[in-house]
Amino acid sequence: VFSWGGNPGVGSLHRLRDAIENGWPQKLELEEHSHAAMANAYEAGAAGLPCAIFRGYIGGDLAKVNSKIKRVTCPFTGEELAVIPAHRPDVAVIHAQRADKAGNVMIEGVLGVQKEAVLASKHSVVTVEEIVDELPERSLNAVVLPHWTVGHVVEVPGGAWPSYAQGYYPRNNGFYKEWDAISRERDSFHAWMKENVLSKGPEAFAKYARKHRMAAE
Amino acid sequence: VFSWGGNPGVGSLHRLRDAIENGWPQKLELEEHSHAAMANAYEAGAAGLPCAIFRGYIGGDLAKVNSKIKRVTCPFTGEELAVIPAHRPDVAVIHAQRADKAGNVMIEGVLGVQKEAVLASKHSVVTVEEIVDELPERSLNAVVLPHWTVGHVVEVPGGAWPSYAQGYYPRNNGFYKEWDAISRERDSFHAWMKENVLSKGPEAFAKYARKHRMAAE
Amino acid sequence: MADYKPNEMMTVAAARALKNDDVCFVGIGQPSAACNLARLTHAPNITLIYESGTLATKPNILPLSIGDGELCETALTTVSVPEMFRYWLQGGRIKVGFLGGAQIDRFANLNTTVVGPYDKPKVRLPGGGGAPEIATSCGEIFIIMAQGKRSFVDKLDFVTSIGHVSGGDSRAKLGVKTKGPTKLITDLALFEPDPQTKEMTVLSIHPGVTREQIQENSGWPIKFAAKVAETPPPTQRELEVLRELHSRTNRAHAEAA
Amino acid sequence: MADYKPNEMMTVAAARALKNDDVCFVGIGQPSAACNLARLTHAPNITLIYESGTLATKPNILPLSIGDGELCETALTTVSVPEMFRYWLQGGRIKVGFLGGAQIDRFANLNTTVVGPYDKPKVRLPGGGGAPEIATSCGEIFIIMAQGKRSFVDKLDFVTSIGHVSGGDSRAKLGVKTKGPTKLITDLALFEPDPQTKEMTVLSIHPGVTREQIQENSGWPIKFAAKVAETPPPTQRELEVLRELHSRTNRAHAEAA
Repeated sequence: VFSWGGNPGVGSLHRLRDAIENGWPQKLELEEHSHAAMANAYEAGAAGLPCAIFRGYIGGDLAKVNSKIKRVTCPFTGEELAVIPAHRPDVAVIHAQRADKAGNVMIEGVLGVQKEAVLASKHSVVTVEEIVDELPERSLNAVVLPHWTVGHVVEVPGGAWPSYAQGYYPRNNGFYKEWDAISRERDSFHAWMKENVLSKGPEAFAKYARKHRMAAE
Repeated sequence: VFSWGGNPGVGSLHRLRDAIENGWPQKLELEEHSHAAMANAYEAGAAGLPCAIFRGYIGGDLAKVNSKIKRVTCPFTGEELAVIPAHRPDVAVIHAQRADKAGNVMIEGVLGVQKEAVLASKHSVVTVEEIVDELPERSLNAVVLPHWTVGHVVEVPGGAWPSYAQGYYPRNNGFYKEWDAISRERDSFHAWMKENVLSKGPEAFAKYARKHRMAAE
Repeated sequence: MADYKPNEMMTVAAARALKNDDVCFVGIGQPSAACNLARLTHAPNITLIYESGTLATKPNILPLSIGDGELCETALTTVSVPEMFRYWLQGGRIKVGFLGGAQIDRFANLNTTVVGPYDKPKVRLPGGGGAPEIATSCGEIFIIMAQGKRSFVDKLDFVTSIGHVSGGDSRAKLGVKTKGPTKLITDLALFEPDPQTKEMTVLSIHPGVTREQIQENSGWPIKFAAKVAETPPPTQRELEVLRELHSRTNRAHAEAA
Repeated sequence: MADYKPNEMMTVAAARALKNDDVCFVGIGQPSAACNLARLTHAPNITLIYESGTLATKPNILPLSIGDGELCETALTTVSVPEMFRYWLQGGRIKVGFLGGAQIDRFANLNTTVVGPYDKPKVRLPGGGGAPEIATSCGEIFIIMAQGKRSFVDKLDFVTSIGHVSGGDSRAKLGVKTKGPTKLITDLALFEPDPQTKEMTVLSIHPGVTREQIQENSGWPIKFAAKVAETPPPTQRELEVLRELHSRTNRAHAEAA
């Protein structure tokens, strides 16, 4: 279930292409949407609705290749609108700036669908840059996920790397560009994965990510 | 079009009751909803949709006396949902804390449906406590209506009186209680209106409201 | 034992029904007093939500209106009203909803719309507000209402929000998955629905109140449980906290216009 | 006259199409460069919106991704993505949407999904992203794309987002009330839709480019307007601002992983 699969500003996700074009390492089952549809599907999921209506998918081919895209008629105006199922993931994993000890999570910056993803999901894991005693002085309308809506909170400093955490460290755009070369061929991807992931535990990432965050301070 | 017509925490709106019960001074045309319906109707108006769907009006009598409340079936789950027309007022009038000289309006506190009301309406007037050169340091996700979405901005210090403006002055709950007696009878209401509104211009309110705001500082 | 009023007994009994880990949708008036009494006594971590959008608020004084600044200033955060009704209420994130009304029937259906016919009412009440969806979206509903022949009626003039509809499984048959009214707290007694018929049944009578009084103040023949308890009277501490809360509130609301 | 590349001419021509009071939905890459060039030259008050939720942003360097922190820090405010697509895009509050694509046809329909059949593609492209609804919800659409036989095709493999569909009133017949593609800016020329047929038609040719070059780099017989102008070349200032923007951006993105 996706609406865009690329390396932003760089190009293709080569491993995704290899899977779709060549079925390697195996075939993928895909449900393709537009961003507007995904945003509405998460919103409806957070709102406890079974489906979302919006003005979209007019004239294009996506509705022809995705049987989940249907039409509903507004009973007041007669306008035909798109209707799609609400998105209710089993698990949402997001990264945020901070949580307090009770588990209230505060998010600031580019919000995306992070709040909706947590609210729409059956289970959720939130990694944060830091766990604090009390949330800092904040806007009266700050974006906060109250503790009883969050499954698990884990402190992982630098946990967004190679992306960024607003107010902590910037996006490592260099790595996104390097990833293009690493992931282009199966061999180079395998070698990188073996060296950096498969033969190491999560502590290796934790150490590495923390170092990158520190460097930005 | 309303979902609640009372004096919050005090009791009835006597003039509204008189109009509905006795047709005085004239009959009113009413379209009655629930809060959830109104909130969804404003949201759909802001979102440019012709209608809103939600889980509501189950079993009660409101749907029997309001022909605008219809049912639509989710094509994926078969669940019946309520559907109502989007709310698109001709004019929205709201009060906010501040705007900058370009007309960007910043709102903080109990947001209600104020942002949605402005976005859903054909025209809008926003009164503010103060017009500033630049909006102050604020949350990255502050609630701001950009200038090109706002019709008119007018500086009216104390303009929310007898209600409150978060960060400027508190709600005058005493006046809400007094209003109960003033509005209870047609005569007392008329006398008050004549003395305070009909025989005075808007300057009188402006002066009065400004005084009340100053008193709170 | 301290001297206390029936109204205080009602608020205290309602407060006791709340638990420390509850998430409550709070209405103005009696529910607000009960919820904050619970928070200031046995349930300090209770999450209170007002429909104006304030999440996890801890007001020092009771709000007069649902949108009082006090609620916002002491909240974890405040969301817009569309978000409140979509993500929070409809999203199924509220465990207990508190309702009151002008009229109630034996199945705890409520009327806050009109007395008399809808088109030509004898009394036009403020209306449903959030109640129609609170009644069906919250995990369960507590109702707090003083008893009287005009409010406890055999047949509602208008059903603003449903309780157990016509009893039995009639609520579930409408497709509603939440429990509905599980407690009705009055100035005289505590009612719970009969497990089968869903008729509101007296489980506990407040001290000094008789079965006859409960019946006299109701418009239908009241059912009593096989074992009816006596409600423990308010403790000294409960009364003190409640009265301090009310006097703080009255002082704050008394400022001249 | 300064020396410049076709790509720079394309960005400059696109920037010139924007006005000071425009409200633009900006895509990453060429559109982002053009919009910010406009903002840094003749349109200082232009409102730029990125689909990540940033309203009225003024980035000092071009973002690599739609969600770069730079966009948020320099924005009037940042809203959630559901709000962006509901209140802002679908709400009809965006005047100009900028799109690009892997393939375009004569009616400015775009493909960013697949080359080859959908189920067994020769090339799987990243996908539609925001394009399907940007194409129908923005007041009008500007398209910026370098020309070539593989990208300017007679028939798209997949219609990701519509332009003028099959020409004439076929777009309006789908119930779409917005204008659709009003400008197509390439590295060779500027196209606008023919008022009747809606086929994209060359109105202006960039300096030094021939009609033959435009035809050779297209998969259908190109229409030229009755009067074809020569695009004014980039001014010294336009080139300076654009090159400074790119070099600031490259420096910022060059940090080692």
